[in-house]
Amino acid sequence: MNNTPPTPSYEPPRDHYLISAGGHIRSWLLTTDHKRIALLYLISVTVFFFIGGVFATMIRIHLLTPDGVLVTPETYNKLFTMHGVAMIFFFLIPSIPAVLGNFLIPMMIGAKDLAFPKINLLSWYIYLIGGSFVLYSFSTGGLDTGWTFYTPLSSIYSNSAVTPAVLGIFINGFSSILTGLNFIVTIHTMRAPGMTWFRLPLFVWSHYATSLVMILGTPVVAITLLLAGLERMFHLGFFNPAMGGDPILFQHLFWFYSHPAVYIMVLPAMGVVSEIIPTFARKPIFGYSFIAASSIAIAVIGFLVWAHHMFVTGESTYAALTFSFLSYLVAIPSAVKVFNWTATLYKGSISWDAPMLYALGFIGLFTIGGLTGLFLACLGLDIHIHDTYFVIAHFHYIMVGGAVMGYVGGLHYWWPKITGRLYPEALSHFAAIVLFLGFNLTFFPQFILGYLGMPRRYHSYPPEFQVLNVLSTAGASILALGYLLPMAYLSWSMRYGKVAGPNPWPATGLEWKTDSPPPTENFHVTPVVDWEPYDYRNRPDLGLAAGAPLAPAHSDD
Amino acid sequence: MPEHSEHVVSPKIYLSIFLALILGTGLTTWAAFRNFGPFNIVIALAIATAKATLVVLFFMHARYGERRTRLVIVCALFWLAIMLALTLSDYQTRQPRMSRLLSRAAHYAA
Amino acid sequence: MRRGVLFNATFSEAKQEQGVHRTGELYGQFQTLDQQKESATFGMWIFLVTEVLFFGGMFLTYTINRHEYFTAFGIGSNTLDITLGTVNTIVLIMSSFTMAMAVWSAETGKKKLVPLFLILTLGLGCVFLGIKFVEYKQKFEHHLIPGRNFAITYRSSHPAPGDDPKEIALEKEEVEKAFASDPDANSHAQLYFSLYFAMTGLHALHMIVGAGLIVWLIKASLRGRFTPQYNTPVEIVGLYWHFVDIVWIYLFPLLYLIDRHR
Amino acid sequence: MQSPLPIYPEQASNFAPHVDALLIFITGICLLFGAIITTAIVFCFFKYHRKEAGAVGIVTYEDPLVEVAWIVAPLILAMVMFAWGAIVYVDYRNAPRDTLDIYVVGKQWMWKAQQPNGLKEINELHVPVGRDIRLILASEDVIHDFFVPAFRVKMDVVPGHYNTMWFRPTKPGRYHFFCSQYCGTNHAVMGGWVTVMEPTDYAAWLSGVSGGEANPVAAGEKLFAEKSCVTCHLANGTGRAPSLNGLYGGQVLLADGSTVTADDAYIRESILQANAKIVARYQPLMPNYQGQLTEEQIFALIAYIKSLQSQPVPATGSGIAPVSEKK
Ligand code: HEA
Ligand code: HEA
Ligand code: HEC
Ligand code: CUA
Ligand SMILES: [Cu+2]
Repeated sequence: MNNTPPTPSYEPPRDHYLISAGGHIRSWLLTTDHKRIALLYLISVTVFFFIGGVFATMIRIHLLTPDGVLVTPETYNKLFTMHGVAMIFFFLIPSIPAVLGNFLIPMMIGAKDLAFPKINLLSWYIYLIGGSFVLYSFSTGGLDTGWTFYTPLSSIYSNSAVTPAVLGIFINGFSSILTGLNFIVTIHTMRAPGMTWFRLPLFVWSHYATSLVMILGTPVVAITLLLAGLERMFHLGFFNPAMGGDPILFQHLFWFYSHPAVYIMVLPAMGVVSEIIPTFARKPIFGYSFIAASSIAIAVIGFLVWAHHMFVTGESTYAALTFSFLSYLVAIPSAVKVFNWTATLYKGSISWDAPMLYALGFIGLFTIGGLTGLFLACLGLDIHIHDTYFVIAHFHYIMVGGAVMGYVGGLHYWWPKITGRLYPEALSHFAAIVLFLGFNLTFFPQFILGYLGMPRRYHSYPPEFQVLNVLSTAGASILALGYLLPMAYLSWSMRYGKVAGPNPWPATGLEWKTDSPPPTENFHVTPVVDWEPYDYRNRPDLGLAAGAPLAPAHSDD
Repeated sequence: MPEHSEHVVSPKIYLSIFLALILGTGLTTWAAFRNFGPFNIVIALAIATAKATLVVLFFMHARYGERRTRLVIVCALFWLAIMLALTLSDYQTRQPRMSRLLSRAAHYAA
Repeated sequence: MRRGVLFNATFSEAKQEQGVHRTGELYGQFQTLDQQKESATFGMWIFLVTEVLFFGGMFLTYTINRHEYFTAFGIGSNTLDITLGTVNTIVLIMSSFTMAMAVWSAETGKKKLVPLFLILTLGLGCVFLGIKFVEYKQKFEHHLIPGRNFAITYRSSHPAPGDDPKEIALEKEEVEKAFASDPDANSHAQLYFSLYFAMTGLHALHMIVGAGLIVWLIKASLRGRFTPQYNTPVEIVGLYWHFVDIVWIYLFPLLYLIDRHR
Repeated sequence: MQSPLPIYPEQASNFAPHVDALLIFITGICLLFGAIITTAIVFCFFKYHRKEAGAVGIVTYEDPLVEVAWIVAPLILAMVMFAWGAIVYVDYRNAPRDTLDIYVVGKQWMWKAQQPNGLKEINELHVPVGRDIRLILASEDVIHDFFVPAFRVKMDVVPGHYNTMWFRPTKPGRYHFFCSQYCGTNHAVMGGWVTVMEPTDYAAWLSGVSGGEANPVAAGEKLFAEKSCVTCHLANGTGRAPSLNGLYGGQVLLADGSTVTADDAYIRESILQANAKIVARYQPLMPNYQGQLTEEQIFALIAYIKSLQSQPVPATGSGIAPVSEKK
């Protein structure tokens, strides 16, 4: 049912990055090859996704009845905190950048590696050290402050293992910073001949924007959490009102990073979608420069809106007005992207491959998530829905429905490049549909719950909220299946999948001009780029029809 | 200036910058012991900024460096300014005047 | 508009026009030594951006609290030893100067001077840290380490034998005045010292890292590694060192010079 | 009665209709955009489904006009959302004059409220319908948040800050209130009920139930004597300290020439840290009561000082700035 060209039967390349340095565990742990490091990240973020996922499962089971069925209040509080910390800091923030970005950015710009391969490996180790601290905290007393670590609860009152967790996140911050630094330098200085800024794939543009946020925001959250940790360890008073500190200052500093951080999570997914859509619609993306510019705009304006998380903390009315206004501005570049993706479909030649299903799922769910952000940014409305399940639904729509969908879609899309093999076709369609349906069933009811007034972080709730909670839990079990399936068949395909060949879709990016899996140095000869991005015309090398004439809109340009 | 990071700065310039920095240090210490009212802090920061600028421009070669380096510096300052300005804008416009001074009371009441 | 024309000059093409002849080991990921050097320097600059924001978070915390508790910050600041502070500032500026000279020596091929200037820099850095240590020790003796034993009044009520009685009397008067307008001055002075230790502590940590890097440079320079054709490591460590100096240029007036005139 | 699966909670305050109207307005716009995008995607998905293996799409490049159109249209709509939301919010943040003030203290994990006559409630709040109610919120430990879904209002309760919120109940009944800022173990059960009563019932309730508790004005008066405030603050203004008659709500001229409004926060500060702001023409004699009064005692003192509002203000010896000196 998929009309990809009949693939000739390929032989996998004799020598490639997975085998050329040997298969010894040492050759992996000491590798400086960006592709291998990407796989190390793939494994470690998956572990954290599982950990976070198990916590999520327990949360949902617990909330089946008003009084909770599974755990004590203390434990419940630890569950959602650890769920949030594992998912945000150790899964979603590194997921696409450190896995797909690491693997692809050098290949997409025609470089042999990132600018600083050793630092790249160092980032991974820092991630592991940070992760160990956090796991240590989870296993000795847990963590019950909420992922936002608001003081003075976290710095004075909590009895859980806050200190190691805070240190873990502090350490992990440097992993993020170094990754961002590496990307920025690489994109500036390592482009192949002919790879101009406006020939960069949009995936690279979005990672450039992401890296900006990483290097400009992460240091602030690092120092903030460090100060909170010091306050806890040495009874200092930066944020402790009992000593004259101001808890609201902590929130300012925390959100100065953590709002932009949500764009660390979604921009890379937007990059993935911007690659998938033109490939499977077989036409250049609509509004290339607008999509590229909107990534940068999101990264910049995203820094100006953070206090929209604090509309009811008692921040000044003027500040609230400013931040609400700016929050509406940041919605515009996202809108530009959504419209341009949709317009790309027009008159395309659309295949129904799994990555495309994920990408379209992303657009739909991200749009819902993003639009509900407009409810939250609305001052009058946020008074009511702040800190309710409406917020929970909003960000899961973007982060799970959007970013994770994008991540899984990207994994499917580049799986043949990474492993040299194709995933099973029919199963992948099935999984995409299960995910989509399960997701909506889980999180849509939460919008209603939230508006009805169910606050978040509640281990028990008034009985009138039960029906919606049960629906949500039911959806979560379907959703879990939707994640388990791809995990299973992707692993299976590494060994048994059909051999993919260099360019199975076919796609126009540089990464598809080399073997699958690629050789250690990525390209046998340094590529020279002399075509515009996503151009399917005059590309006999792709084995496609010559391409239709230009649409009139472009002919006068 | 050629777009080149290899511009060699002569030791004479380094020496004069060094002396200027020492002078600045003396000046700022001197000024701290005078009463300029609210301007004490302004003067202190102005001198510090002047000193920092000298270091960046000459010791760190930003004056001779590439455009890109200057862009990086501007970005750093710009984002720092965002953080300071927007946060302080909240503190400056809080209304009614927050009684943060009274913090202890709540603590004692417990 | 044809984008291609405007943006066609990419890095690798542009670099070929430049005539500097470089030597040194070319790492596998790079095409040319120019590109390698450019990446390293650019990378260091980006790193310094993150440092600006890292310290920026603390400066913000400082600003807001100083504004709120000016009196307490004033008495806190006045307990600092201004002589040591000023000397340290000068020491650090000097070390920045010798660092700049080390870079210059490398760039102009004065192979003997490179290690000399680096050792001077390292020495001055150590002097700075030593003085800092003395100051910390004083604070410890005067019960000015935040925590349970913190007492801003300690020194004025427990003068040590060597203390100048006039100074003690002055301090006592100031502290009393502060308490009159801010009964919580002890807490708030503690806040000042929390910031003092956090800021100078992290600054000192940066110095220690920098000192380690300089030791590594000294070793390499003694083997004559740095030449006009190859001196990137000296240059980027220099950038880092100057940045640490800049942080101190701000810390000095902000921490030592609050409310000195009275 | 509500349907088994309601979409929004009961509307029981002046804000509820506004917030719900906002909800409907924004939902409408979002549905419109959602519908356009979904339809377009689904349409293209089937219409342009690839029929032969080698087919490529027809190139359509961006048209700057189209791009501008879909930048400007959402922008305009977004600005409308912003403006409308802002109007509701500004109204919410600025309480009208002449509110019925109730003090609410949050602590791990309970709510204590104090009615104007000193009646104390725990995890309950009684208010008359149709009156503008202002809650003055204080916390004794961590941050909490007072949230009444039926009123569509919430406000964080931050230690070290006095936050206020206001609303006008419009419908008698009993409504849930929640703690909506995570505050530790029992955050989820830190809630209770707001009871909205007819004013007559409310008055009856106030006088009926208030058995043991002293009226805060009376308690404050007692404290005023016990803590020897009276020794300095003589009503006729002849003491060493300004008369507090008529103080509340007025403008106080300070020694540094500025004036402040004598609101709750100011009075509180004057008591706890007397020397932070010195009244013009007075010496900084007043001792700091920091640490010697509980939150509730402070509330009582403030209530008492408020009750002096209607007392005759002496011509001299009051802290109130004469009209001419007002800025
Ligand atoms: C990847 C994550 C991500 C992303 C991308 C976003 C994107 C946005 N978020 Fe979200 N948000 C979170 C993750 C995310 N958020 C999280 C985790 C929280 C809770 C944190 C916590 O407290 O634990 C949160 C909380 C949160 C709040 C605070 C709520 C509260 O606590 O009271 C607000 C308030 O303004 C908000 C707003 C927005 C807005 C306006 C956007 C915008 O960027 C969205 C832009 C997108 C669109 C608008 C859709 C596409 C546009 C169209 C289809 C055209 C039509 C458009 C118009 C008419 C304008 N978010
Ligand atoms: C990237 C971020 C991310 C992701 C992917 C998710 C994924 C999910 N989240 Fe999460 N969530 C957050 C980020 C995320 N969440 C954050 C930041 C918070 C706020 C925390 C706070 O308040 O501090 C939150 C809070 C939160 C709550 C609110 C808790 C509360 O406030 O009381 C709920 C409740 O339903 C929830 C549910 C889920 C569910 C069902 C999923 C599902 O999508 C997960 C599905 C995945 C799996 C289930 C894993 C794979 C499958 C298995 C491992 C099966 C095998 C497992 C078993 C047999 C047990 N989340
Ligand atoms: C030793 C004398 C003294 C005592 C006892 C005293 N006060 Fe005062 N009070 C003053 C003086 C003098 C001023 C004016 C100077 C100032 O603002 O500090 C003042 C100012 C005030 C003000 C501000 C008045 C205004 O006009 O702005 C309030 C309110 C107040 N006191 C309340 C109290 C309360 C309540 C108590 C008891 C718990 C108390 N005082 C006990 C001397 C005293
Ligand atoms: Cu109190 Cu949550
Ligand atoms: Cu946000």
